[in-house]
Amino acid sequence: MIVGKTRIQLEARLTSPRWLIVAVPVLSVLLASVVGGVFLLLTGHPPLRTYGDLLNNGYTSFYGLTDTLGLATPLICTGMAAAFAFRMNLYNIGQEGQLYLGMVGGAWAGIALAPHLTPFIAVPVVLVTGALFGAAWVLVPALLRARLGTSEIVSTLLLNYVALNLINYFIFGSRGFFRDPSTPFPQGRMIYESARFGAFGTTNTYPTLLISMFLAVFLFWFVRSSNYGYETSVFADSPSTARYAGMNSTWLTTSVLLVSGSLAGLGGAMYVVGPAGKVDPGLLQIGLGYAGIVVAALARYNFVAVILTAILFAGLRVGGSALQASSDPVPIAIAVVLQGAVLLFALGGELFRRNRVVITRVIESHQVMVGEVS
Amino acid sequence: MNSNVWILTFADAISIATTLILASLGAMITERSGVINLGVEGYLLMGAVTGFIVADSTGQLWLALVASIIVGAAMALVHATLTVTLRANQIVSGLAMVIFGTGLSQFIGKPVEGKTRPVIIDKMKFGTLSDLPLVGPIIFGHDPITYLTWLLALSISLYFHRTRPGLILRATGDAPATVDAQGVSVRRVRYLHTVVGGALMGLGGGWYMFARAAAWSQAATTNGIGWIALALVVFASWRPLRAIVGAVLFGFCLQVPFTLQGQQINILPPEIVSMFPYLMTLVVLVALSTPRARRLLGAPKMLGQPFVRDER
Amino acid sequence: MNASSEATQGSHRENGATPFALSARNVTKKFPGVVANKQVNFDVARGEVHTLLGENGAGKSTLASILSGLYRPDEGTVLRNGIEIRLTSPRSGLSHGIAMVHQHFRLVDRFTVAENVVLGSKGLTFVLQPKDIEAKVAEVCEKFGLPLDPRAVVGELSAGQRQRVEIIKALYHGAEVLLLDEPTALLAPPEVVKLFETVRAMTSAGKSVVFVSHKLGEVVDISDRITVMRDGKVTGSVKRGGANASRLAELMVGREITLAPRRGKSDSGEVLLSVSQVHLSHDQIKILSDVNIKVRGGEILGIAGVSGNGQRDLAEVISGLRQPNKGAVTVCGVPTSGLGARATRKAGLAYVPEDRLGTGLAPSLSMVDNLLLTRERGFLVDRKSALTEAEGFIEKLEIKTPGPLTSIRKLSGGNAQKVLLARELFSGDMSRVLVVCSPTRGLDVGAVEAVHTLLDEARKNGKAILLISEDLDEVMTLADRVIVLYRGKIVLEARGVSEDFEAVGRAMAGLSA
Amino acid sequence: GGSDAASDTTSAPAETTAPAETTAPGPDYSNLKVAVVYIGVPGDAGYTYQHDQGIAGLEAALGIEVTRLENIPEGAESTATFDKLARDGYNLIFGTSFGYMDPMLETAGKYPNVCFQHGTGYKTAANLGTYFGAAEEARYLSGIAAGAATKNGKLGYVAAFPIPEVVRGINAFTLGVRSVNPKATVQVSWTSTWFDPAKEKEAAQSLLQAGADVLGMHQDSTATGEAAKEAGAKWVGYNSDTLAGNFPDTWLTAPIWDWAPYYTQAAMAVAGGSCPAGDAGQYYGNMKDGTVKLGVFGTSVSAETQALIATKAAAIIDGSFAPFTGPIKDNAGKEQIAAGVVAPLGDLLGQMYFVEGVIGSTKG
Ligand SMILES: Nc1ncnc2c1ncn2[C@@H]1O[C@H](COP(=O)(O)OP(=O)(O)OP(=O)(O)O)[C@@H](O)[C@H]1O
Ligand SMILES: Nc1ncnc2c1ncn2[C@@H]1O[C@H](COP(=O)(O)OP(=O)(O)OP(=O)(O)O)[C@@H](O)[C@H]1O
Ligand SMILES: [Mg+2]
Ligand SMILES: [Mg+2]
Repeated sequence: MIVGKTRIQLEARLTSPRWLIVAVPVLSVLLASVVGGVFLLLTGHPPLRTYGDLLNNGYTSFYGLTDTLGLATPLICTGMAAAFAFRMNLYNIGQEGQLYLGMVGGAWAGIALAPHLTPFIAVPVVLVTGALFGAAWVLVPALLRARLGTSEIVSTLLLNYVALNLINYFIFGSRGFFRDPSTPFPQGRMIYESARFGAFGTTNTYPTLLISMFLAVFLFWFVRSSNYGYETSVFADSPSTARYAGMNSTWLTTSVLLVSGSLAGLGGAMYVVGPAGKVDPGLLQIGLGYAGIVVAALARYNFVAVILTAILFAGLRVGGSALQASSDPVPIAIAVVLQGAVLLFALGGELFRRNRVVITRVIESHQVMVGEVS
Repeated sequence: MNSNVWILTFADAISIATTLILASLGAMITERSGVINLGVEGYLLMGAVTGFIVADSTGQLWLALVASIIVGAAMALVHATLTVTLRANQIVSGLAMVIFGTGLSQFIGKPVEGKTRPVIIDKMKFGTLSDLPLVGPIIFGHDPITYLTWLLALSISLYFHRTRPGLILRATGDAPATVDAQGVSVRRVRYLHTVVGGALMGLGGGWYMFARAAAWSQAATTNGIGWIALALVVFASWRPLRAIVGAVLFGFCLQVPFTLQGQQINILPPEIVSMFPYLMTLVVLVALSTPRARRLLGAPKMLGQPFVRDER
Repeated sequence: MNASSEATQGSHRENGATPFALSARNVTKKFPGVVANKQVNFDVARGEVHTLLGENGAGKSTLASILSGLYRPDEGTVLRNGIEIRLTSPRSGLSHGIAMVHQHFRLVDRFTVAENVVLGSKGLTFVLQPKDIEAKVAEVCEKFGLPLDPRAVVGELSAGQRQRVEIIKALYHGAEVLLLDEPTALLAPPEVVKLFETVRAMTSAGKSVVFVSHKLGEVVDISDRITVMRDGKVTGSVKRGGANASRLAELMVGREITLAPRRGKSDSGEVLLSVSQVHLSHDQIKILSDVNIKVRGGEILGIAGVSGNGQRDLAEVISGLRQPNKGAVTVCGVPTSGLGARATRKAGLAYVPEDRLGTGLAPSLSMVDNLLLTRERGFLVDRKSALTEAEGFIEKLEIKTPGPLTSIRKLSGGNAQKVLLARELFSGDMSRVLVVCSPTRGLDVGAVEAVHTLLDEARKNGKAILLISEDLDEVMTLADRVIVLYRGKIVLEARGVSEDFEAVGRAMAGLSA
Repeated sequence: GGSDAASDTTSAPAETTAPAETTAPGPDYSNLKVAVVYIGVPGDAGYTYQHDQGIAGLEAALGIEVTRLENIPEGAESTATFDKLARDGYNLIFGTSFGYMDPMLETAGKYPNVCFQHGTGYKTAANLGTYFGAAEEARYLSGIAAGAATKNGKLGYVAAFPIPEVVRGINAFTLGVRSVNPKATVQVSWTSTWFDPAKEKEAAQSLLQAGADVLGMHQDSTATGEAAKEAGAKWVGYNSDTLAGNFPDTWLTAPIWDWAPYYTQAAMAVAGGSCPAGDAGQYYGNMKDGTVKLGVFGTSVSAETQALIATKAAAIIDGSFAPFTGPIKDNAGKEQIAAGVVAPLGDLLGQMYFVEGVIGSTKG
């Protein structure tokens, strides 16, 4: 690109300095705050005080933090789901639907299986069933992708809507298995108490947080240390190298998508085991699936970083909703603006992590010729 | 009587379809250049709210629609900058725009929440033509933007297939290096069409605001139209006129659960019938996956790929 | 074209003689680590077919790219009809009537022939007139005897037809000088015949053709003049009639051998790799026919041949990546055909593919991870031992890298190649058979030497090595025996001594021995 | 705005029952900290709007400020919101959406000193009360207006979910319709959503196409009215009548809510140290106490019909008439309420059959 007499060029960095890995997200958050601040100022809210409240309500106060962690729990799962697929260039954007199916599967196990199980095993069975349902929901897109090369972006997206209608059908349209038979009101049927976790003390954080964090750390280790993780990295980098090394691309593609779906499904099951205890259409209103993709992208598909970005996002939401309760109520939407802006800046910043900007003076008078691209 | 109902259902499907058509035309133009823009939902919301705010303060419908168009184009400009110049992941950038657009539209729409739209897009009157039995409701029962949308789809189809820039556009999505070798700037083609695509999405949001919703808070629930529009692009295999067909079919499917209820036909629960358009698109997607179909009809080959000239 | 007619007038005023249609004067072009063109002079006259002949990497494509405006020379000038021109892009080349048909076609598969041809044309009206366009394209086709339906979809055409589209495109855009880069590489013999007819039609219409090739056999008939390049320099030029094939072969490959030949000690090792009666075809085109090879331990068998004669396919068949239509491959006594890459490797075969960054290595991963690629890996990958190994290799092979954890992409070609060779040669002691393709392509002299030493060492350790290379020097220097592959058949088997040089060169060029 | 007009048309003496007027115990409400959690935004001009008007009434009556939280999704996220409010010292917390039921129940268990009030639900606890009201009374009256307006005796009804609240409303509406037009039918179309204007409009359009010339609805947006207006059909709103002016010729009337009396009363109770909770804390307002009203009439409702409605309204308020008085058959012909019997509230709250004249199924 030529501006006046200077030429601005991007040059690939041989090594990205470590500080940039930290600096880009931090700067993104700061710049996003500036953007948010402009909108706050324009609408007559003092930005600094607003951000102070946001910080306090979302992160630094005890209950603010525990509420955030509670909301982050399923978000870590959908974040991991997105990271697992995206790092292999498989764009599963159906976490939303897989999450719902995880809720359905979890509730099914919690109602149908839990009475036959000892309490110790009931919760794991619910979680695993949810994960399996989530995986099942991505099976068709996965096979289509692996066998026919059908774009998984649209196929997974479409199934989100099918899943949404399915939940509505279970709770509102039918008098079926998932609906509470004891009342004419549209309520999910509660799973057995033995298949549920209680929250920690008076907080809204459930032991499932530890499971999702543990899983994130495990996956962090797993993709780095296991042969499977290794093969996916090779495949992501160069499919023909993977073929050369005798790796099975059909299996890798299918299994990665299934694992991704199961992680999202697990998030749904955690919602059942923890706060909901039933198929709850309330989950349809939160958008944890799409948020998971953003969380994963912001974490640059690093599973441990997913924990942090999920907490960042959940905190914005929790803190944002608390802003409404202050004496100078700020619309909750400011949290969503911040979430989007952080990601936009992080995306732009990625370039500077990978490239260095070189500015040179153009010496010879540069005549733009036919077809010259400047 | 019964057939009349289905005709009317069809006519309604057509009027539901307009936002879908506009949004998928926008997505289609963008994708034809090789850029994928998943942010449609965000563009629709921003288009709707901006249109509303402008209409609320000026009372001018056309000004409002222009504002919707501008805001859509501006968002697309950000997307183009991120993905074409900064080579960010197009999928993630699109999703970021959904979130940003959702949040910002609610934020700036806060002061006008609850206000009724000051202007509406009225259906056009064609005198006796509108009363004709079949064609009346189907052809002569819509608002000017709907007709404009049809015209747009036809022009875009002509543009794609019958004009010089259209030829270059299609080539850019398929083989940017070839276009580049012909001395045409791939970057310019992509910027231009991404921005125009965003503008159409913005207009789609504006139309939704003034034709389908009565107040901004109602438009805030766009019912996932933006996402459906993306699926529709695939359904239409990147062909504008087919997008009209697809959108009307989609609209029809959205309407069918109610029509069935209205006709007291209770074969399937409405929730299950509501799944049909999505499942139908999935089937089309699979049908388009055969190697030959993909070669001739499929996605632009370099969709989602940043173009870097391997220049010396 | 306007520019060219002006130029012609100008030059006539200067000297009475008809100037060359296109010339390169003292052109030098450097790429990182290589000088692709050194002070090259080259001319093509009106109505002439001038062939640019040379081995792989000689710098032919680079020169053609400079002449067509794709690259800008570091030094030297390009003249059109005797007038210096400045080319900044292929389009500016086109505006001077110069067009290049690349080895890799630049076509839009989904477009029709006509659409491809007119793409980017300035002369088009905003609204396309398909009938007019098709008629115009058909006219060009007719004029130069290029039978092609303007409405056919390019993606469904054969390679030869696609090339014709490229040529028609160039002619449609008013090309007076046409540079064809290895136009026969992808063509079946009957299509080559058709291409030559086209070339003649063009020259008789007063156009000039620069024909880039390394296939000696086919160029003799078509060319009015042949210029031979080697190592970025022009080594000689022969006029029609004076084009003696053996003289050309000498110019092409016959320089003194700079590297001392290395030979194995014995040829009595057991047969570790055997390929018998392998046939392979794709889309009904024969790629390999009846290939029989035996390689013993402690021996290097060289396969010479110009690229595109089935070498890569042979390597893929042997390494288990492709299944032959007929025939068998045996590695260390184990029949491996049909078992796939992993099993073949397990049987004891290592493989260094030609495409090192895209196939042999995973470019974004580290050296350590790349060493793991072809190992037997358990549930967990053992990076620790790979790290030790990597450090060992870095020291032993003098691999220049910031460290074993740096991604391979950041290494120079030679160092990446060392990593690949190190892995395939030394990593794990299972492999006793090694298939190596073009191991020194694009490397500088020092790296070439190092790679050769490695291969020699492996031979000494008793490995059976199949060396596939288009670099005849390399084959002649290293191999104990040499086989020449031409159009998928073994056409010559020789002892790899310098006396055989000429015969091998001729066989490579398709001249019967 | 037709709110004022609306209070005139109904004879509910809201002023006399509003406890704000009884200023006896000295207006010290400084110990009160009140918050309300909305599923949507007051800008919906419907359900949440009407609650917000009620909250504004409370603020005016007691001179305090109420914290409003908008757009709080149901489910787990709302639990955190109720928790936070309780922790932050709010001692009276209203939640207006059915889906808040379990979260509020859970939070109420954690904060026994906070008084929770849940709108539209059915679960209670020691410090959790519910509030709702007999919209069916006004629905019946609006049905009279609709029955008088229909020309072909075909009415349509856009309904959210097949739950007792909605079913009861449809039945009351139909009874009202058939009280003036005994042959008329009411066809139901389920949308499976409380608030989705696009879907609501689609449902309304399909009813119009099936021949309906008057529409009723149980949704949170006015999309049904938009569809009716486009087709030139009459319609009956719900929740609020603020937008009546947008439908000059097609608006009939609407059953509307006035939550101010109840909100004020609950706040005063809490200020006085008690929480309307448990079995006793199931507030069910009606036309008599002013929680339920009939909105402003449109121009096309004749004076005659208005007079008829006023008479019926008076009868409802003085207790001499109840819409669900037998004999009432369901739409399969089975007798559900015997002749002369007034259905008890308990039955109404679980009513899951359609009365004669309704076309549709309560199974959705
Ligand atoms: N420029 C045009 N003028 C008239 N009709 C057109 C034009 N373009 C398309 N159509 C017709 O409209 C219908 C659908 O058009 P659409 O744009 O979806 O695809 P298309 O342009 O026909 O693409 P294709 O070239 O692949 O057939 C087809 O029947 C097509 O023949
Ligand atoms: N874009 C480039 N960047 C770096 N090096 C290059 C580039 N293009 C060519 N080279 C190097 O320049 C030298 C000459 O290459 P060139 O492609 O001109 O050879 P050639 O004679 O056409 O060979 P071939 O027969 O293989 O096509 C080779 O060493 C090659 O590796
Ligand atoms: Mg077409
Ligand atoms: Mg070349």
